[in-house]
Amino acid sequence: MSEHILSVIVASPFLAALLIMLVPGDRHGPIRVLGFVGSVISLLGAIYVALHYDQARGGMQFGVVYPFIPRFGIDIRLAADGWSVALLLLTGIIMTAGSLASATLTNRPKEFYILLLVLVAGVFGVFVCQDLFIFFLFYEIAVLPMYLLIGIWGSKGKVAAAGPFKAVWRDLDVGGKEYAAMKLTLMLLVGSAAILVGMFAIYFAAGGKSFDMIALAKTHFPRDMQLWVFPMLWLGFGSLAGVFPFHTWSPDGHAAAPTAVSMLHAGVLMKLGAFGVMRVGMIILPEGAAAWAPVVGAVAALNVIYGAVSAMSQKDLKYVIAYSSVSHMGVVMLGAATLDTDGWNGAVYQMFAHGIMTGLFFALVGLIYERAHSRWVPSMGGFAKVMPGVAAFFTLAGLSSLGMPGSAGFVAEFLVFAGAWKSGNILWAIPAMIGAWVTAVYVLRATKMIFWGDGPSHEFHDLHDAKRVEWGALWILGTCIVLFGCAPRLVLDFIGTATGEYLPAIAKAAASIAPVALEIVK
Amino acid sequence: MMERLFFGAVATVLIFSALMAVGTRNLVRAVLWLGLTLATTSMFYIMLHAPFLATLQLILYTGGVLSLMLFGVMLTRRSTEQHGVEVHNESNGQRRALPIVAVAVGLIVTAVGRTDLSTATPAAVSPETREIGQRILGTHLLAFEVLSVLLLAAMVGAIVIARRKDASLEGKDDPRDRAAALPGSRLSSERET
Amino acid sequence: MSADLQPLMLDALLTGGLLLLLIADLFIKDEGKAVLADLTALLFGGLFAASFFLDTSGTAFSGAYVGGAWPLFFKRLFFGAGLLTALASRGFVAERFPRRQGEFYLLLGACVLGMSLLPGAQNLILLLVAFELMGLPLSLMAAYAKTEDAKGQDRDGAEGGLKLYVVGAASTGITVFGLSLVFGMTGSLEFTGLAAAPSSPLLTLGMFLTLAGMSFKIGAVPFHMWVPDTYQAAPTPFVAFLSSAPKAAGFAALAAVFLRGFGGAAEAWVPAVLTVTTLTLVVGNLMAIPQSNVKRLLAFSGVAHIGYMLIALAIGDAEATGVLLFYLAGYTVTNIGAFLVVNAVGGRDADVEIPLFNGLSRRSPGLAACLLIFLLSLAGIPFVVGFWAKLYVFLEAWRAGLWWLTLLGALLAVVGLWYYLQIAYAAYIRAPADDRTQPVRLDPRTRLAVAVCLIAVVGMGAWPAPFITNALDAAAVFLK
Amino acid sequence: MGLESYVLIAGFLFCVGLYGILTRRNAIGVLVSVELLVNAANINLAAFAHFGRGLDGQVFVLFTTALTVAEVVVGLALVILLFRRRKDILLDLANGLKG
Amino acid sequence: MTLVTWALLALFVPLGVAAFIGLVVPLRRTGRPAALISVAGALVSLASAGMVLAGGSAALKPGVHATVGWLTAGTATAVGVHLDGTSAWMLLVVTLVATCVQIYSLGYLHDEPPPALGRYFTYQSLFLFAMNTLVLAPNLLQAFLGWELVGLVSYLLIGFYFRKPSAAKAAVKAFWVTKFADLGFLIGLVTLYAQTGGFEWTAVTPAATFVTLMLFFAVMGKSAQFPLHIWLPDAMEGPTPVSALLHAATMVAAGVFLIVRAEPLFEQAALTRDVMAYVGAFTALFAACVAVVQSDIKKVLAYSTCSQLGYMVAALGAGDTFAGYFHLSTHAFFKALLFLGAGSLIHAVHSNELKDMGGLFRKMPFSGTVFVVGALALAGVPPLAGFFSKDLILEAMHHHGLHVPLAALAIAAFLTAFYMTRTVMLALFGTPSHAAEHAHEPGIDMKLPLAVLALLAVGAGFLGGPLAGLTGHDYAFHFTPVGGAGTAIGLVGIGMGYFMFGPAQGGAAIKRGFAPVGAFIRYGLMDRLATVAYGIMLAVGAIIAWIDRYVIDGLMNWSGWILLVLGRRLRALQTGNVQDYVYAVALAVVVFGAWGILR
Repeated sequence: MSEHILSVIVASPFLAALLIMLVPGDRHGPIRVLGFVGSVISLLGAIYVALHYDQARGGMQFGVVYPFIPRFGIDIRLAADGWSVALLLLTGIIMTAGSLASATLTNRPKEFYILLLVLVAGVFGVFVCQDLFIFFLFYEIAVLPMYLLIGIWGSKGKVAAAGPFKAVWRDLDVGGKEYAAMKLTLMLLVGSAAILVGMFAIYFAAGGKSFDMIALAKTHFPRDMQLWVFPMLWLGFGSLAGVFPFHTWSPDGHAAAPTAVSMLHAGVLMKLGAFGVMRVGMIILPEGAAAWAPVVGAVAALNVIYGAVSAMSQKDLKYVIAYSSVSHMGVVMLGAATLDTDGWNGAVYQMFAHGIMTGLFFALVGLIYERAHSRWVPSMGGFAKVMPGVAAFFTLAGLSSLGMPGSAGFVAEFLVFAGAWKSGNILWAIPAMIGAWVTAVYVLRATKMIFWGDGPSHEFHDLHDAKRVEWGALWILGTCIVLFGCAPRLVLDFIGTATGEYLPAIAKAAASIAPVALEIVK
Repeated sequence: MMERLFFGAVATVLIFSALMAVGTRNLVRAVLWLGLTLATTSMFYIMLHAPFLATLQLILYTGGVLSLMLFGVMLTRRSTEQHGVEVHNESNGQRRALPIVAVAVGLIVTAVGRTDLSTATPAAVSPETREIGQRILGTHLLAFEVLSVLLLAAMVGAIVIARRKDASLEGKDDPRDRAAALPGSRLSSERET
Repeated sequence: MSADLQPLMLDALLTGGLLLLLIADLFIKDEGKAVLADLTALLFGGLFAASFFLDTSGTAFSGAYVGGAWPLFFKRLFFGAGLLTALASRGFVAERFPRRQGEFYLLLGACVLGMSLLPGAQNLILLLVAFELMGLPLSLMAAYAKTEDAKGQDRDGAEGGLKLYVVGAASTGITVFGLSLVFGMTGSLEFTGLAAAPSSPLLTLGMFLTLAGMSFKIGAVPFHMWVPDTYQAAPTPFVAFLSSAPKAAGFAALAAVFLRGFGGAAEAWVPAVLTVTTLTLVVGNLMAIPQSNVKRLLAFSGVAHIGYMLIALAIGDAEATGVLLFYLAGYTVTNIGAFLVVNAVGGRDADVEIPLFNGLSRRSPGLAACLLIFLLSLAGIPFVVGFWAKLYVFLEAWRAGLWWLTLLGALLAVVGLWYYLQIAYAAYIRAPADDRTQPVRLDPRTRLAVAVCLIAVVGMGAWPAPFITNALDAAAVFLK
Repeated sequence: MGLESYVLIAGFLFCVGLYGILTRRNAIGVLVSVELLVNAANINLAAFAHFGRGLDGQVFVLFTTALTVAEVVVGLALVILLFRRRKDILLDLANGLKG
Repeated sequence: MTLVTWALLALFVPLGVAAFIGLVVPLRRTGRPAALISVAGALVSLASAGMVLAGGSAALKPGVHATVGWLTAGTATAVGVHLDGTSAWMLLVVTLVATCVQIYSLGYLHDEPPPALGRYFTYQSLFLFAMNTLVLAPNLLQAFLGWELVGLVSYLLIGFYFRKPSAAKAAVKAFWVTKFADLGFLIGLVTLYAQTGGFEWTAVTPAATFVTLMLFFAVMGKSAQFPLHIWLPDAMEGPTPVSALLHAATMVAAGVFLIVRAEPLFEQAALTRDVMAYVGAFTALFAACVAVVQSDIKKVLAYSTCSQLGYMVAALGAGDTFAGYFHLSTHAFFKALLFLGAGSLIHAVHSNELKDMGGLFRKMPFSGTVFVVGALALAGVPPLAGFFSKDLILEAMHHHGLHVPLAALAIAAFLTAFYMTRTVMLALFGTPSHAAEHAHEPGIDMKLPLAVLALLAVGAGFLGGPLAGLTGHDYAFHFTPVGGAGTAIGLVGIGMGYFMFGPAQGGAAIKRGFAPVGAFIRYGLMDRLATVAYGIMLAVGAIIAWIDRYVIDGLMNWSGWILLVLGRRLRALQTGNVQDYVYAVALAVVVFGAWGILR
């Protein structure tokens, strides 16, 4: 069992997708159940992994290798370290909640679940894959279904083209779901192209024998090569992590996407990007990472505050949350850039915490949208009267997003700030902290505008609170926010195990290298 | 000296006739000018000690190609009547074609000038036609056979393309009737349903 | 003599088969001529199968033709393409020109024969003749439409065919003139003899003229302009063929002349090829974006693919050539598959516009899935063959120091996805038009052909190792 | 006469043919021009064969000539087809496919 | 049971109650049972706090420390309880006031719909947990957790009447302002962590000045020091018991408590202490001035709270921790008393406005009496509680030579007495308004807490000695000139107030003379500035959002569009004329030929 548990986790959504293919498209019940079961099996697997992961031993566990293309040294290597454990849990939780949240979907659920499950299988794969090439494959599997998911089940936001570029923007159908899906896919694929280049640079620099990431991490690469490959990986993966200025797919994409997809995308998929930067970029190329860290951190700090400020003036609810994701992913990248124990722990914990938080957010936004048929915040008001449960959970998610103690968000942000400060990068930490405060401003403003005050107006006549399985999604995520906010060590210890193993090498590299600007001058 | 003069005369005729072939506005005349070009070329062949080629040129080109082309001209003659103009071989786009051609001429002159061709001397003995035959039936036998397939395919293809009309079947107005008459054609019968 | 014919066994069988076909055509009544398609398919299928059993190595006709793994790889490719085309053409041909079916398959066979002789040719004459044997039937088939067409179907067939012909004829003239100079400067018609000659301006001129003339067939920019027009006008099953196998043959010819013949003078022609490559990549991809006619879109996308393959050609060593072969194989099955789906969906419509695909996933989910996979393969998405093909090319480019082409190619691959997704978007996301809600009906043979393509695309994507190994082995003749 | 004279003349002939292809509106006019191209190549080949490059040049001429015939046959068939469809054979009017 | 167990009980019983009544939705929606459970929880908490204190100073003096690793194993980022005199006393004060307020709320919120009542008591229990978390914090990290949580509950309780736009606005404003100030706490924390690797109260670090300055910034927000006081008056939108508990007695005093707790850190930072002294004194004076012109009884008390917090901060700035801490305790009692008393009055007339009251003493003798007791205690009339602590503060200022702040505090003392007298006169005496005609005493559930608090307001001053012993300070009351002067000033203030607002209604000239000043004060400059700042922020947000869409995102759109346009342009080359195609071929041939030959 133990050695195949990772395969089970990755395969079960795939299998569920295959089974769903056999079910006639009009039988929604079995399809939903299959989708849910597929996700739950993965979640249970993730919990199994968490329970059986030997923290004292640390390192990669549950390893298994399936040969794939030996000629090029490509094998399917699955193994989990502390980071993987945390992120497997996250994905399991989000996917389970997501499949619950999409239970009300009636438009072609068969295809929807198939794509969703394939996507999630890719996500699981990325988190446990230790072969660079297969890592990339899983990454692509996770990214590509998004096109159809948004294109078919997406919705159009109320973003009208205006101003001097109206004609051009209309020519491109800016704001439409086709546009959003296309932009997302294309931008992420540009990122993929950069990753591909970086990946092969690594492969060849290591002798072109193997894509084994563990072996690659032990290889020392020439400094010049690290200096140019790292930014490729950073920007490549970063485009998925929403790194400025490659974040622009995210608001449109999230806004257009259906609920479960937004949940998965903001909740899990964006983490793949940050995870890739750390797992591939920083661990395999420590000197490149150390040299570029100031840039990465500065951009991340910009991300935090830029995303927050942008979110503040959005009027479409989904855009608010989407920009908040951009801002929070900045926190992740900031933590990664610190190259510090607390910073890294914080970064991974923020992936986890933000995943759950934003999952909850998008689930709620989906609920509201479904009932109100509008995402236009200024038109709302007083919803708490008719949907108190939704209001409560929305507030909870908001509190986590602004870093309220007792919610998972606090632990993550605090660790990241502490790490940034410790690593001497006060100039990143301050904007990031201010960004966190701006988060408080826009989140509470949105809460106030939607739920508080008089209302709801006649326009919203069929509002009602969450129902049946929807409660399931909300409770799972809400409980997780509080649970992991109050008892962070449940996850943080796993993360710390892995961080403790990877960081010394990076610290050594950091000590031996000047920031990239100086390197280039040299 | 005589040879040079002769060469000059032939070359002049060759180029002039070629120019006329691409320049004259009457298509029939153009084809005839082409015939002159091809015939003049055979003079070159003779000068180059290739009598077999010269013969071939005269027979195949002047006899074959030229008559084919004239045929073509005749068959497509109706167009000129419809357009109401007797001259039906105008040119256009000379203004943009000329620079390209001028540059091409310049290039060829340059290339020839820069390449040392003076060391090449004419072969002492002119090859016999038999040798050519041996080559064709030796190394190039395969190519020759392929050529025959090519000619066959070209003929068959040309006929089938140029044939006026598929007589009985396609004479009917509605293609669906035809299709219905064809048990092998599922595509069409399904579409009707 | 029998030993002499050994490398040409397959071609001889094909020739024989064609003659039989010709004879059979005379004896089959018009109503039954559709069976000729099956005979042709059988012929190609048999040859394809036979290629695994017959030993075709060796030398024939005093060294004019050399067999072995290299020509064999191409032969399989051509026979496979011929088989798929014959399968898929049956319904179309039988419906549109019922009395002229035999000739169609004869032309197809002749074309395949020319192609199949190309890769093994060792001298310029055989190369040229085989090249023409491939080229002329293509023009004819492109124009293979009814002469009088009251319904307006195939109204542009003649124009498309003539465009292919005119550009082709001009290119032939240019090629022949170039070859004459090459012959003059090298004194040889054998590829092995070409390499020995000293460099001279006339030789360079000849080389470039040949390059230009031959690039026409593969549709490299700026010799590509006939491609979209011809694709748009020609019968779609035939376009499936035209867009794939002749490209491979063109590459075989280019490889023969430039890798084998002028391999030593690479510094003279590689920059030109790289220029053409860049142009092809950029123009092909850009012009595909605004197309609304699916056939034109795929035509430009095909041009773009030629650009990727040209990268491998420009690198020119055995490994890159192997990658080129793999790319060709993957491209062939993908493109044929895509065009067959287009044929099925387009049906009788003269112009296959993107909106015709609206709601395809609801009308025919299976067909839509096939289309999606073909499109993804064309776009180079993981797990389908197109991905590996592009990937290998990029790898080779990187290895050869052409990193900028890797970058450009990768970026343009994204642009590629943009236009491919336009079709996928229509098929999957838009609702079907009111008058087109019925499933698309496919005749069983087309279905078989699409299935074969699908299996190949997915199979080669899931397990590329044996295919790339085979391709690398086939290209081992280019080992320096 | 030296080899370069023949090559030059062939070159000129080639250019004339090229000019014709580019400018003739009538499809048959273009066919005529293509003939000039091939003819130019043939002169080259014959000249080179004569000037020490071996007999293969002449053999090549034979093949090109035959090829040209085939080409003309096909070309004329297509022209006739075009004529049937459009009632004229002016190439610049056959531009229904574009863009 | 050990002290720690009692402390944990005091800490977690309210949390358990909050979770229970909060998550068991049907229970919460029944209202009153949930409220009773909450009260019971508070009582348990109070009893536990009492047991902790009963453990005696002997056990508390060395301090009892019990922690568990929170973020990591080990003590660096631990959470738990730290018990010593300071925290044990504060625990008692908090639980006591909270219990009183909860019991009071039973009556005060009697008319609320049951679900709202359940929600209210959930928040109340949660608050008790949060406040106790802060009070018992073994290190700054936990203090921060509690600090933020009380802020959260404050937000929720201010927004209790969320249907009311003004309440909603006040809630978010309170949260934003305090959260902004909390950035200081966060920065201080991470600095401390970076410097010492932990969050100890007793840390020694060269960065102490910076850390304490940052902490003080947070205190300014939470304890409503100028200019971050702007949220507190608005916070009166919450129910009155909430104002009593959070915005008078306990939560706003958390800042003071923090400084008391972090005394070792602040001792290392002379600059911070000076800043505190001046800011505190200014706030005391400023808020007192504003309180004079308020017409809303809760606003008067709110500004009074600001002012008194200024006293405490100034005392801490002077370095006399005990003075500040003592005043915190006494203030907690009498200000809670005042608010609850005011609540009674408000309850009776259904209005906050002083003009709607008047003559209530006769109708509501009990409430009136306790309110007057509270007012006198606040005014520093001996021997009520306020007298002793205020006396101590003034003396400390004098002792440390902080004369300017001392003067400010003295004036503030005068004003305090003056405005309290004014309030008492306007509310309890004078002409009754229409509403006041029908006022009547509240029920026993409201009277009982009032009585308890009144007793404490009277007697808490005498607890100074034991409290000093408990917290390890020296204190014995002795009469000093400064203190005497302060008391005298207070008495003058009372007199002045009685003269102007008593039956005599004198000093019309003074009223007229100060009218422009009053108008200026009412203008609320800082509030307006904050509004402007908010507007600017939104504008910047809009600009950035525009840039994001049309420039940053535009990068993508423009490049896509350029490709599209390029593609369309290139289409024009595909003319359809085959000779153009050949032309392209010829052109390429010529160009390549030229390249090859001329190279």
